[in-house]
Amino acid sequence: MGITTADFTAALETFADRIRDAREELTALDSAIGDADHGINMDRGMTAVREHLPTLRDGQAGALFKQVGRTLISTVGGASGPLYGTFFLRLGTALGEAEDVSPADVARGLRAGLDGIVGLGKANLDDKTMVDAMTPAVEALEAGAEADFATALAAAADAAAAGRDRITPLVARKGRASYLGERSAGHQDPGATSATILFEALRDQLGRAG
Amino acid sequence: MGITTADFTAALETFADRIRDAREELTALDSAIGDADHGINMDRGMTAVREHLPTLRDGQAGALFKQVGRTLISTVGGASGPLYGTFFLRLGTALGEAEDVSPADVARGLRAGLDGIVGLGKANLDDKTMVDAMTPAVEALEAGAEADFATALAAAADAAAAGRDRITPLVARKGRASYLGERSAGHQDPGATSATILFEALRDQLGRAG
Amino acid sequence: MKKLINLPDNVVDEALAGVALAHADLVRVESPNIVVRKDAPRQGKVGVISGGGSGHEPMHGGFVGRGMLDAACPGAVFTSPVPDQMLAATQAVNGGAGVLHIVKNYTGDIMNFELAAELARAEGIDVEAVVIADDVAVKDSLYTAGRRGVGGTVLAEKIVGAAAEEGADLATVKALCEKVQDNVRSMGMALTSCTVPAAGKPTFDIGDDEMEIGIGIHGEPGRERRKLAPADEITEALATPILDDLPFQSGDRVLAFVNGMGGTPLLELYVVYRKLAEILDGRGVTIARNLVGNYITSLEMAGCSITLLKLDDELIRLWDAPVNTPALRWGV
Amino acid sequence: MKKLINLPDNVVDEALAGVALAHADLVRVESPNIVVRKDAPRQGKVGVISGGGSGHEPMHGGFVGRGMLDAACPGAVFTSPVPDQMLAATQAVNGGAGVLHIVKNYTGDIMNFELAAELARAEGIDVEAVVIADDVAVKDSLYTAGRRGVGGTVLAEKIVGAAAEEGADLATVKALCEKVQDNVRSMGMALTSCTVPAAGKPTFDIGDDEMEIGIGIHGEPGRERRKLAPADEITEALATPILDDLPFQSGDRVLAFVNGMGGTPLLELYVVYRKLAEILDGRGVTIARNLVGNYITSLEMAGCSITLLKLDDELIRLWDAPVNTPALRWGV
Ligand SMILES: Nc1ncnc2c1ncn2[C@@H]1O[C@H](COP(=O)(O)OP(=O)(O)O)[C@@H](O)[C@H]1O
Ligand SMILES: Nc1ncnc2c1ncn2[C@@H]1O[C@H](COP(=O)(O)OP(=O)(O)O)[C@@H](O)[C@H]1O
Ligand SMILES: [Mg+2]
Ligand SMILES: [Mg+2]
Ligand SMILES: [Mg+2]
Ligand SMILES: [Mg+2]
Repeated sequence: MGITTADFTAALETFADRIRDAREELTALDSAIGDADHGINMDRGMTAVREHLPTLRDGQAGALFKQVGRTLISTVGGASGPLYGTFFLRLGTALGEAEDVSPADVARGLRAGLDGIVGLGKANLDDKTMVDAMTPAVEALEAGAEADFATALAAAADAAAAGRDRITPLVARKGRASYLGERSAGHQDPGATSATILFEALRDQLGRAG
Repeated sequence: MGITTADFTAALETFADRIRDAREELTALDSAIGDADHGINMDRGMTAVREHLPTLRDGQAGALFKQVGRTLISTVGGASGPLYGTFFLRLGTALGEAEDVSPADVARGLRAGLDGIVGLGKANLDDKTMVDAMTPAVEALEAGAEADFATALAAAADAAAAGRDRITPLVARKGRASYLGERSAGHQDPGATSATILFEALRDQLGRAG
Repeated sequence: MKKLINLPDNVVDEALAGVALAHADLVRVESPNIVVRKDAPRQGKVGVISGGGSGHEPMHGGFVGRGMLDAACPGAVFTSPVPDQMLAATQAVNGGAGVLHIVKNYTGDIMNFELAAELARAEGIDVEAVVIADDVAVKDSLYTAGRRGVGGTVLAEKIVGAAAEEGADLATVKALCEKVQDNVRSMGMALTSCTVPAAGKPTFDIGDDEMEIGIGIHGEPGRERRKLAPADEITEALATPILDDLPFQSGDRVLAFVNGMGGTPLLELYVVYRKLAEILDGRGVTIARNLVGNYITSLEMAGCSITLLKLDDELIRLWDAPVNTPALRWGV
Repeated sequence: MKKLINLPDNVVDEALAGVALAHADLVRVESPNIVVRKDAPRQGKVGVISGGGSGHEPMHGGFVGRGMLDAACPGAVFTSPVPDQMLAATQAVNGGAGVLHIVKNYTGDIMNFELAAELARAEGIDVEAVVIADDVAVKDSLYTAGRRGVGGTVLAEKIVGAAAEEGADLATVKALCEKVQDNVRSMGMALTSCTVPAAGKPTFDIGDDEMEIGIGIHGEPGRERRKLAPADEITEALATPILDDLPFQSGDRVLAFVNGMGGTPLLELYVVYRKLAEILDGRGVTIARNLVGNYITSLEMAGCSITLLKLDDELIRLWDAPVNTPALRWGV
């Protein structure tokens, strides 16, 4: 049997909890190369998402993620609102009406979400954005999801963290950090950091399932 | 022979020098119970006065002090401008055309100047203003000027300093310090401090003469 | 000291040069540092002038123009101007109908304006003076310097200027200014101090969790230091003494003026205004007119003041009358 | 953090409540946090809306009213608003002639406005958008987020609003906004940082002898940190890159806009204006119009920005056209 909507709900709750815990850290990172609001933005959004979860837990995974996406778009603002919002909207659309979600479906769905972010934000690899954390994570999942979902999820989380750290020395070319030019080099990207938190939450909650 | 205009000019130069030296101190005192400008105001005024001194040195003492008063009124502003300005105007008027100024004339002149300040500012003793330093100083001079000018000038300077310190614990009833109510207690009054500097300058320069 | 200035001693002169360049359509700047309405003197019109230390911008220079002041006399920062300035301004705006001096109640301002008035009268100019003393933080007393002139001054200059523009005579204009003074009350507070350019350091030190209640407009400490509080509490702390002092009563119509001290964002002033409106509503006092912004400041000080003026139809009409100055403009 | 606020999360809502109370004659505030011109929608008139994070007051809410914006969408402090706001504002001001979105060039603003525009178009509303990107501190490039939208936005909103008020159609209004964008350039600097209420501490630390050159309007550090310099030098450092970028040439007429970042006294802004006028005069550039004050701010940040707009008769006429908003008012 596959991954249940309850599993996804648990993962979203964990993501919300950890964003709350990382609120100050994410905002501090954004202070250095942005406008000091990424933690505040993500926490505002995930707090709103949390309120919807109870009513969505028993439905379809597709409906769950679409609602999460709409909620983030309507509450976060900034760059991360539309980006994360589109990510979850596309994920939900990819899962569609499916009652039974397989690890391969999850990998396909996350790829669709990532494509949505890239389509909207036009960021390339090495532009120093969340895309640099998400891309290797999704690739790791695509590679191993069917063989061993738990292991693939762990690899994905590690890949996200590696991507997050790999771009720290780079000069940002997208988002607010790009306004700093050379000064953005050497600072960890807030969005890549929140994206890594997302994949860690998926690892810790979906690993048991599937 | 009496006190020459050159003696008075020297005293004014000394006053100007010491106001310059005390500029920060006077401003700091005014920061505590006023608006942080007494040193700046007095220095601006005495700097303007200093420019006139060379041309006035050889004339009458009365003309010298009248010009000093007019200059202070036109350059100082604030409360101290009209007050010190009137003080010197009245002093100059009292000395009049006299070519030869006696210690008694000086005492009478300073009394006239003090009366001018009180008439304009309406301050009573213990209101915590320059009047509390000048009043005992003028009295000391009136008491001893004819007997021994140098000693009387020294007594006047000491009386001014004593008056300045005596009112430090008091609550101000005139000037900006009065707005602070009880909070003005325990702070040294800027104007009483500059007035003491004036009488010390008179002591150090006129003591030799007369 | 971090300021956009050159030499501290030149800041007032350089700023006035900037004002002259930016607002040549409304004012001219003349020696000795007076800001004069471009078309002054206007024959037969009562001239209205004011002045005080610099550092309160836009007051007073920003209020020179049609329907408000005919001239302003800016002194050194926080230092009342010298009589030469008020005399020159009085001469520059005298159109034969006399000149009103609007003087804020500070020892220095009073004395310097008085000396100028005497000199002007000696030249045969008809000069009257009205002293604004609206700060309820200071207890009114015959034995002290009395209350400070603060936010009420801005409202007096607008209303009196409108009457003079309409052709009211000197006695009427003076009586009107006294009427404003009798019906206006203010109180202010500070979150931070400010730095007088020539002094180079903040006038007072204050902790991160402290505020000064009952300040004036010269960067001086207030009547008392309190623990920092939420905006709603602060608004209560300012509004209550004002309301009780006049007193303002149920049924009264007022002009509610929330003023920033210079370093407080507009966003916060509206937070204060919201609470003030709630308080007045609770007391049955109607806000008929309002003004929110930085109009009488203490350099970069963070904080605010509240001013309430009890209105009647005459004051409302004169407040609404056309005004065209650098800082206040409507009806034109 | 020393601010006149209650709960940091409530500051925007409470300030908007204050705006609604203070300016009920000009605007109304509706859910989800939009400031709408009181008489909107006006049939047959092109609607002009803008929006962005809060903390830049008076922009944008202070520019809603006759002759300028029909609606403004304030987001959380320094955070672009959400599409729901722009959709609601677009619906509220649509008088059948279409709606122009004036968008400052920030990734978040662009994306949120685009999402709203799609939703509005899906409802059959004719929506066009123009992106303002006037900050010369950022090199323009296809591979980056490009230049920020700063001071030029204020001028675009005034000029475009005047054309819409005159009845220009959507295509004309859009073309005019692009014309302003093509002819306006800005650059800013900071003496201090500012504190986002929800963050609770200053966005960056800076030494007493340092300044940030090339900042935006979100309290972020600038392109480079330099030693503090006199106002004249700072004015040169901002004006030169602006003049060379367009470039502005001898014989050009410009609107010179000296803007305060929120915590800098007006006195200092006029010191900067004085030097700017001298620099332009030296280059043979004529200041035909000017604006000096705090119009696009970063909370309580101390600093300033300079904006130059190359003018022609059309732009001058539209700049002079009547405007009646909380923050800009003339000709009415
Ligand atoms: N064009 C883009 N594509 C993908 N991610 C982006 C883009 N622009 C910014 N980001 C991400 O968004 C993060 C900032 O989000 P946030 O601070 O919430 O929004 P804002 O920058 O509007 O304040 C950045 O750290 C970066 O990872
Ligand atoms: N009414 C008064 N009579 C006499 N002296 C006064 C009076 N008011 C103020 N002073 C003196 O003036 C001093 C302040 O002068 P200054 O700071 O230069 O003017 P301001 O108070 O206008 O800033 C006070 O310390 C006090 O001694
Ligand atoms: Mg951010
Ligand atoms: Mg003083
Ligand atoms: Mg003073
Ligand atoms: Mg943001």
